[in-house]
Amino acid sequence: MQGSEARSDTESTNPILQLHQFSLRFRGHPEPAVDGLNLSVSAGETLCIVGESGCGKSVSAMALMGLLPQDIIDIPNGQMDFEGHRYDLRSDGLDASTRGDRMAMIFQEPMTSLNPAFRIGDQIAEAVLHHRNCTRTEATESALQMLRRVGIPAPQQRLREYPHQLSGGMRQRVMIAMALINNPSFLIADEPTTALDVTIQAQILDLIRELQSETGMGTLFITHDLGVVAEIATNVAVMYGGQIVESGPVGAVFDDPQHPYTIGLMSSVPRMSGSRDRLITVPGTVPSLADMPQGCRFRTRCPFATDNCAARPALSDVGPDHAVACHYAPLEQQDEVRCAM
Amino acid sequence: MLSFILRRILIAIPTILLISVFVFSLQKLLPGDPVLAMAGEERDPEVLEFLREKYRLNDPIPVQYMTWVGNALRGDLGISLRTNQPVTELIAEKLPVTIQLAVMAILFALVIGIPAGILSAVKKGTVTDYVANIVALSGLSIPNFWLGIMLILLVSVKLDLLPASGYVPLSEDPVKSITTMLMPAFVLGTALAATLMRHTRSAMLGVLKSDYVRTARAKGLHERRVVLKHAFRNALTPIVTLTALLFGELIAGAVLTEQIFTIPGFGKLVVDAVFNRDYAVVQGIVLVTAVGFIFMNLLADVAYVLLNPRLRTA
Amino acid sequence: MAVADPILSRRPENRVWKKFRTHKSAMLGGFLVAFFVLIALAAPILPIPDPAATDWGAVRKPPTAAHPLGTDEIGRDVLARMIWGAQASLLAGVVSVGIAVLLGVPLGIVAGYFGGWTDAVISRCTEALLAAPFLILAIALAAFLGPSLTNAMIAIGLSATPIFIRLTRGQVLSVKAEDYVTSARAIGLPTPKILTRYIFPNVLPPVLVQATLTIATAIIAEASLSFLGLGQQPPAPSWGSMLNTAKNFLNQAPWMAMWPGIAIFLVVLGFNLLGDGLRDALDPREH
Amino acid sequence: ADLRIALQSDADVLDPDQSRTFVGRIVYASLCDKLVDITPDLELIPQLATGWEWSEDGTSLTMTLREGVVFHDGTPFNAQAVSDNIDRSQNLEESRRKSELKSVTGVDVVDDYTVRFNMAAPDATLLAQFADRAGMMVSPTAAKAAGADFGLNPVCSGPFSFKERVAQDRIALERFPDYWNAGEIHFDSVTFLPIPDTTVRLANLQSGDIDMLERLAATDLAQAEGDGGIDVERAVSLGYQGITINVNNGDKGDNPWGNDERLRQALSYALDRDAINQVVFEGAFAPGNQPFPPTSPWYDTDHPVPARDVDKAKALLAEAGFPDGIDLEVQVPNTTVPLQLMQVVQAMAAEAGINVEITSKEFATLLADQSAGDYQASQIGWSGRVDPDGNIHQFMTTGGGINDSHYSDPKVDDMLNNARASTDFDARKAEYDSARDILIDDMPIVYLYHQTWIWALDSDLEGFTAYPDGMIRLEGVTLDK
Amino acid sequence: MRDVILEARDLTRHFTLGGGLFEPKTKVRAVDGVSLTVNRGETFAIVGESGCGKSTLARLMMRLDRPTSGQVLFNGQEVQDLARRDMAPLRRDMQFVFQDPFSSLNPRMTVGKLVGEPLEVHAPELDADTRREKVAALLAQVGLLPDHANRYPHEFSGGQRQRIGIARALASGPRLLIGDEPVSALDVSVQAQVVNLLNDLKQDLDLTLVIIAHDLAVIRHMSDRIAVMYLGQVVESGPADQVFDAPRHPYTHALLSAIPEPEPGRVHNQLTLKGEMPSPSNPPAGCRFHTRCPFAQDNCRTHTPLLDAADTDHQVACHHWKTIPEAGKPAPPRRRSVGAEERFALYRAALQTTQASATHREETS
Ligand SMILES: Nc1ncnc2c1ncn2[C@@H]1O[C@H](COP(=O)(O)OP(=O)(O)OP(=O)(O)O)[C@@H](O)[C@H]1O
Ligand SMILES: Nc1ncnc2c1ncn2[C@@H]1O[C@H](COP(=O)(O)OP(=O)(O)OP(=O)(O)O)[C@@H](O)[C@H]1O
Ligand SMILES: [Mg+2]
Ligand SMILES: [Mg+2]
Repeated sequence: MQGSEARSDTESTNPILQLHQFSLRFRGHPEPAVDGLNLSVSAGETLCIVGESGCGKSVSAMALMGLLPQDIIDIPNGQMDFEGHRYDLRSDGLDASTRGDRMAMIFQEPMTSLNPAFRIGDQIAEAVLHHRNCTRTEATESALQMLRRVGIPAPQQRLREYPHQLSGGMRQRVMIAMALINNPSFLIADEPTTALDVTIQAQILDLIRELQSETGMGTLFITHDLGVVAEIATNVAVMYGGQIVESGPVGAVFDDPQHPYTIGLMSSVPRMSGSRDRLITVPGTVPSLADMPQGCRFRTRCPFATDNCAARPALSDVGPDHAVACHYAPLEQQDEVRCAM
Repeated sequence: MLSFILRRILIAIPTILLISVFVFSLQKLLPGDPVLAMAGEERDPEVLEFLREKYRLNDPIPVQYMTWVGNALRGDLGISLRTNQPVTELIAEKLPVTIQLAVMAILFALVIGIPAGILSAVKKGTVTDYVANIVALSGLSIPNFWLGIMLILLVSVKLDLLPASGYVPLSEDPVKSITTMLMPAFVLGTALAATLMRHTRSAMLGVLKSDYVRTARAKGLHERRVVLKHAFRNALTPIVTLTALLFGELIAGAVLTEQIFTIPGFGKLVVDAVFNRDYAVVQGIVLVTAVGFIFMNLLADVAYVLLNPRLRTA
Repeated sequence: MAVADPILSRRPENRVWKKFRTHKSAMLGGFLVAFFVLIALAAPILPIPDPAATDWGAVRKPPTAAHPLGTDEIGRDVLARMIWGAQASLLAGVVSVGIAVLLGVPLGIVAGYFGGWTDAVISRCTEALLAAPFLILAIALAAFLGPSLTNAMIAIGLSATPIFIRLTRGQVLSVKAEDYVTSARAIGLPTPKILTRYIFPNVLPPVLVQATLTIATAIIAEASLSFLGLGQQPPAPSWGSMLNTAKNFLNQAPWMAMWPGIAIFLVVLGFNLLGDGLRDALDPREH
Repeated sequence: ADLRIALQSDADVLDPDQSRTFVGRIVYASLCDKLVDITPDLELIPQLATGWEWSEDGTSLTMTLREGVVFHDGTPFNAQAVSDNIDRSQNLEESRRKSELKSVTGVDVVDDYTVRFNMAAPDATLLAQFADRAGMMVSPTAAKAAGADFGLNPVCSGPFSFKERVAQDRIALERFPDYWNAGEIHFDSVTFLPIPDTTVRLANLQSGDIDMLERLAATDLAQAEGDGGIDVERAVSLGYQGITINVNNGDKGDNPWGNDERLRQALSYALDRDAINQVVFEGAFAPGNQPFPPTSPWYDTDHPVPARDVDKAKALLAEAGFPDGIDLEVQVPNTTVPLQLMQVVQAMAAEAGINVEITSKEFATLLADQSAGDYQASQIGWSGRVDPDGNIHQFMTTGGGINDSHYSDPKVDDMLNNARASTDFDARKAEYDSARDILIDDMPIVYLYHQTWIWALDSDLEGFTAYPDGMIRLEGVTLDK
Repeated sequence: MRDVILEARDLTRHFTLGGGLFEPKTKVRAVDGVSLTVNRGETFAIVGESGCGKSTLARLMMRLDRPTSGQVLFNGQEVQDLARRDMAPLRRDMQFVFQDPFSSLNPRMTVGKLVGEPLEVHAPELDADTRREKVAALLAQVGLLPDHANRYPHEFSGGQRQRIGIARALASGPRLLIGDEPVSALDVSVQAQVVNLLNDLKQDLDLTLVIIAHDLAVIRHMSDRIAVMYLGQVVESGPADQVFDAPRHPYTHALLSAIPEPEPGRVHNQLTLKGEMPSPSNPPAGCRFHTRCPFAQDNCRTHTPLLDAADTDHQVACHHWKTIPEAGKPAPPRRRSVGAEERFALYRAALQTTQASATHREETS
C-alpha cells in the first residue's frame, strides 16, 4: 500500500485539506489515470504538485472542486476532508455552496477563463453575491478592494471593462481576485502562470505568496516548472503516471531527490548558471493509459529498472516527511544499481 | 456605431441593385404572357394591345427597367395589373400582416427552438437529447401545408378552439388578431424552430466546453445560472445571426402558410402575382422583402456588435 | 512499451469506417437511407403493381391485402407509388443538395480565402440571392427551365446555394487563421492544394450538417414545386407530389398523406443521423 | 346579420367593364344589377329592364326601364345612364366588354325610361350579354369621376353597396337601403372571403367561420352531405371541360393528331366519360360530348354521350395508320383536378393504344402556349355563357377569338353565323344541330364533362337557389340564428 | 568575413486594425525598425516578452507576411519581390517550426502525409515508395517510429507533435530553420528532448537556427548570438555569453532576474518591473521601455535611444546603460546533498548506457 501522505512538515497545525486514496478513471479506460493519491495541506502552506503535462493534475484538481465532467470521468475511490467535512468524491465532490467560497481555484488559461460577455466587475462581484447575503453595491465594493489587492492599477475603471481589454497578466490577476474574494481557506492554483511571461509570472507568484501570508490560506499549486516550485512551495509532490512517486518538504526534495524520475526532471532543466552541455532528459514519453505498465509505472523509462519493478513500490519515508516510491531508494546505496553500471 | 450602420447601408446598395435586376429579369425568364393572363377568357386582341401599351410591355427590357427604377426611387412601384391597385398601397396593406405573422412565427421558433436546443445540449447523449432532436427533425420534415391543414381539422373543426382561417388586423382587435394568427404562426414557426434548435444545440455544446463556463462553476454558481447566464449569453451571437438569416426562409414558408390559412399577407399576394404574371406586384414585393431581409441582417449585425463587448468597446 | 498499438495496424480509411460502424445513430441513419435507396433502386424488380396502373373499382380505398398501403385518388396502388416515388424524392433531395454543395462550397472557399474584390462580388451576389424568397426563386427558375424533375432539382439546388456559400465562407475565415494553414504556406504548398487539403476538409463538418438539413428542405421543396406543376411530371410519382395530392383528401383518405409523410420524415431523419455520424467519423479528434 | 361567403379565389378588379374572373361575377351578383336576369332554367327575365322588344328585322332592341331605381351614390338610373354605360363598355380603353357589345352600333335614349339599341345586323346573343357583365349598370357619375380606377370603389345599383376591399382577404358589401327590391334582402352586409384550399374552405364552414361556400370539391361531397349542419346545393354549369386539339395553329398542328380526325375520334371512343365522372368527381358532374350539357335545351340529342368503345378506338387508329398506337402530348394546368383528370384519361387512352404524355404547366404558361399554337393538345374548358353562341361561336368559326385550335370549316362558319342572326329558338337550334353533325366528326375539341356547381351552406340558411351560371343571388335568402 | 545567411534591414510591420466596419482604425506597430544578421551555422536567438513582435518578425523573415517597409535578404538575395515561381527554392531552404504543436498540424492529415507533403512539393520526382521511406527516415531522425506515419496528430503528446513539426520542417532539406517558440508549449522533460534534438540536428545537418523564445534559460543553453526585443524593437543584441553575463539593457536585466531557478530558498536580486507592457498600438514616446524602467530619467521619455555598440558585437539601445548597476552574476548552482550528486551521476551514466538499447527497443516494438 501507499505510504505516508505528502503533507506539511508543521506538525502543530491541523491540515485544512486531506485527500485519501483518490483515484480517477477516464470512461472507456480500465486503468485509473490517477491512482491512490493521498495529500494533505495545512494552513498558510503551499503544496506543489509537479508532473509531466497530461499526467492528470488538472483533472484531479477539478475533481476536488466537484467540477468534473461526469460523462467522461469516473472516480472509483477517494475521500476528502475539508474544514471538518468529509466528502465522498465518488458520488459528488465539493458542494456548490462551498465551491468558490471556502475553496477556490485559479485556472491554467487566463485568456479564455473569463467570460468575454460580462464586465470584470460583475464577474467578480457575482462570486460574492452568490455566497454572501449582501447588496450589489457591497459586492462591487469588495470586488474593487480585491482588484486593488491583486495590484491592478486603476481598479475603479477596470471594474467596468471587459476581459478582452486586459492583458494576460491582468486577466490572471482578475482570476485570482475572483478566487480569493470570499477569503477561501483553501486555494487550488492550476498552473496559474504557465501562459504568462516571466516578468509577469514573477509578479503573480509574489502576489499569491503575499495573499497567502495575509490570510493563512492553504494552497495546492500545480505546475511542472521546477523553478516555480522552488519559489513558492512549502512541500512538493512529484507525480508520474497518475501516482505520487516522491513527496516531501521542498528543500528535501530539491536537495536530496530520490526517485529516478525526479532526478530526470531536475536534470532536464537548463540552468542559467549551468553548463551548456547536452541536456540530460527523461527518455521516451509517458505511456498512454492503455499501455501503462503494471507495478512501478516509471519502469519503462527508468534506466535502473529491473524485474523487481513489476511490483508496485510503496511510498516510504527516506527522511522527515520525505517519501519515495522506489524499490531502490536511495539509489547510490543499492548494490544492484551500482553493479549494473 | 452610427458610421458602422451607415457603412452597412452603403454595402446594401449594390445588393439591392442586384436584386432589382434579378426581379426584373423574371419578366423575361418566366414563360407566359402577362397580358393574356389579364385579358380574361375572351382575349380580345384590341384589349391585349392596349394593355401591352399601357403597361409598357412593348418597351425593351432595359428601358422598362430604367423606368421602373426611376419610379421606384420616387416611391412609385406601379400598379397591379390584376386589381389596378397601386403596388405601394398593396404592400402597405400586406406588410403589417406578414410582419405580424413573421414576428409571431419567430417568437414561436425562439420559444420552442432555443430551450429545446439548450436542453438537448445540456443533456447531450441522454434520452432528452434524442427526443428533442427527433422532434426537431420531424418539425423540419413535415411540410407546412400538411401541418396547417391537420391543425385546422383538429383545432378548428374537431375542437373548435381557434378560427380556421382569416385575419383580423391587430389595430382592430388585438386579442382576436393574435388568436387567429396563432396556428399559422405555429406552423410557420415549427420548421424554423427545428433549425434554431439544431444550431442552438451546437452553439451551446461549444460554449459549455469553454473555460469560462468552468470558471463560472468554480465560483459555485448553480448549474442553471451557469447555463442560462454564462453559457447562453455567449451562444447567443450565432443564434442572432441565424435568426436574421431565417427571415428569408420565413417569407418562403409564409407563401404556403398564408395560402392555407388565407392570411392576406405578402406570401399569398406574391404567389398569386407570379401565377397571374402581375409583374409590378412581384417586383414590388420581392424588392421590399429583400430590403426587409437586408434590414434584418443589419439589425443582426448591430446586435452582433452589441453582444460582443470586444467589438462594442473597440 | 511493447504493447501493440491497435491503431497502428490499420489504414486511416478503415478507421473512419470503423468509427462510423460503432457510431450507433450513424448506423441507424445509414440503415434508413440505405433502405430507401435500395427500395428505390429495386423498384423495377419488386413484385409490385405498375405505379401508374389505375383501378376504377378501387379509388381511395384504405389498406387491404391487395393494396397494403391503400389506393390513391384514381385507384393506383400507394405502395407501388411510394416505392417508385422514392427515386424521385431521393434524387430531388440528394441531387439538389449536391448541386448546392458543389457550387456553394468552392465559391465560399474562394470568397473566404482570397477576400478582397472576389469576396465582395461573391458576397453581394449571395446576399442578393438570399434576400430573394427561396420559393419564388425556385418557381422562377423551374418555370424558366421548363417543368421536369431535373430542372426542379437544378432550381432547388441553385436556390439553396447561397446558404452554402455563406456558411463555407464564414468557416474558411476562421480556418484560414489557423497555424496549420500558415504551415502549409511555409512549406510552399501551392494554393490549390492548400484549398483542397487544408481548408476544405476543415470546413466540411458544418457543411455536412447543413447539407443533411437541406436535404429535408429540398425534398419538401420538390413537393411544393411538383404541386405547382414544376417538378416530377405525372403520372410518375414523387413523395412530394403524393403528399400534395393527398392534402385534398385528408378527410376521406388520410392514408394517402400518411405514408409519404412518414417516408419523408424517415429519410430526413436518416440523412441527419448519417450526417452527424459522418462528421464524427471524419473528425480524427473525436474518440 | 352579416353573411360570410367563401370564394375559391380572389376577385380581380371590381369594375364590370374591366373584370374577367368568375368570382368577380359572384360578387357582382350582390353589388351590381343588370338589365336582365335569368331563371334557373335560363329564361331571360326583367331586372333593371322591365320589358324589351326586338324590331322586325332584328336590328334594334327597345327596352323599358325600371323606374325609381338609384345607384349607390344616389345617381338616378334612367335611359341616359344605360346609354352612358354602353358607351363606357365600348369605349373605355381598358374595357373587356368590347367584343360582347360589338353588334351595338348606337344607343337611343327614347325617353327617360325607354332605351333603344341599334345594330347593323341582327344579334340574338345581345340580350344574354345584358344578363351578364355587359348588362351591369354602374353609376355614370362615379364612373366618370373615377375613370379606369372605378374598380377601386365601385358604385352600382345592386342590393349591396361596396364597403371595403382588402386584397386576398375580403370584399365587404353593405346593405343598400334604397334598393328597389329591398324587401327581398335580409342581410345587413355580405363579406366575400377568398379561401383557395377546398379542404380549408369546408373546414371553415364546419367550424362556423363562414355561412356558405362556392365550388365545394366533388370529393368532399360525401363529407358535407354527412354533416347535419351543412346543406348542399348544386347545378350543372353552363360551361364544359375538354381537350382542345391543335388542328391548324402553326407547325405544331401539322401532325397526325391535327391532320386526321379519326385519331381524335379514337381518343373520344377510348374514354369512359362516366367512369371519369365517377373516379374524379364522385359522379357529381355531368359527362358530356358537346359544348352544352345534356340537360340543356341546346343539346343535340342525335349525338348522345358515346359509350366507351376501345375496339372502335383501336380500329380507328389502325385505319389512320397507327395500329401499334400513337403518342399524344397534352398540356394540363398544374392544379390537382385537371392533373387527376388527365391521369385517368391517360390510363384509359393507354388501353386503346394512345400514349398520352402529360405536360403540366402553370396556367399563364399554358394559355400563352395555347394561343401561340405551341401545343399538340390542351386540357382546357370554358366557364359557359347563357346564350349558346358564347359556348361555340368563338371556338369553332374561322378566326374566332378563342379558336386556338384554328379549326376552320366554311359550312360551320355559316351555320354558326346564321344562328346568331335569328332570335327564334327552333331556327337557331337547327343551325347548331347541323353544325354539330360536322363537328362531331371533325372533333377539334374532345368534350369530356360539364362541371356541377356545388354550394355548401349552413343549414340555417334558407331560400338559396342554385343557378347554372354559378352565381349566388341573395334575394329571398334568410339566415335564422 | 562572416558568412551571413539571413539579414533583416530596418524591418517594419504595422498592422492596421479595425477600420473595417466596427472600429476606427488603429495602427499596431508590431515590428518597428528591426535590423539583424544571422550567420551561417550559428544559432541565433530572439527573446522578448509575449506580444513584443517576435512572431511577426519571424513571419516577415519567412515571407509569410509582407513588411510595411524594410528588407529581408536570404543568402544575399532580396526575398520580398520574388515571383511565385522563384519562391520554391526559398521555401525549400528556409523552414519554420511553430510555437503551438497543437494547432500547427492539420488535424485531418496523417503524420505520414504531413511530413511527406514538403517532399511532394519540393521533390515531386519521388515516387510514393521512396517518399514513404524518406518519411520514415525523417521520423526516425526526430525520434519517432515509422509506424507513427499512419496516426493523426491528436494521437501524440505535445512533445511528439513538436517533433512531427520539426520533421515536416526538415523534409525539404532546409539550410535555415526558424523556430517560433518551438519549446515554449512543452513541459521540462519534453522541452529538454526537443532542445537536444534541435542541437543534434543542427550539428548533423549543418543547419542554421533562428530560435524565438521568452525562456532565457533555454536560449542560453542553445544560442550563439541573441537579440532582445521589446515592443517591436531590438533593445540589445550580441553574443549570448556577453548578453547573459553582462546584460546592459535594464529590460534584459529584468528578464534574466525574473527567471525562477529551481533552487528553493535562493535569494533573488530580482529587478521587478512596474506595470504592464504598453500596447503596441500606442507605444510610449522616447524609449519605449521608460514606463516600466526603474532607471528611467527625463530624456528617456523624450528621446529614442539607438542601438549603440557596447562592444564590437554587443549593442544596446539605452541612454544610460553605462550608469546602470551591473547585475550580480548568477550564483553558481547550489550543491545538492552528497547522496543526491551521486544519484545524478548514476542517472547520467545509466542513461548513456541504456540510450542505445532504448532506441533499439523502441524501434523493434
Ligand atoms: N475532457 C477530457 N476528455 C478526455 N480526456 C481528457 C479530458 N480532459 C483531460 N483529458 C486527458 O486527461 C489526461 C490528464 O489531463 P490533465 O489536464 O489533468 O493533465 P495535466 O496534468 O493537468 O497536464 P498539463 O500540465 O498539460 O496541464 C490527459 O491525458 C488528457 O488528455
Ligand atoms: N495579423 C495581425 N493583425 C493585427 N495585429 C497583429 C497581427 N499579428 C500580430 N499582431 C499584433 O502585433 C503584436 C506582436 O505580435 P507577435 O505575435 O509578433 O508577438 P510575439 O512576440 O510573437 O508574442 P507571443 O510571445 O505571444 O507569441 C501584438 O500586439 C499582436 O497583437
Ligand atoms: Mg493541467
Ligand atoms: Mg509569438
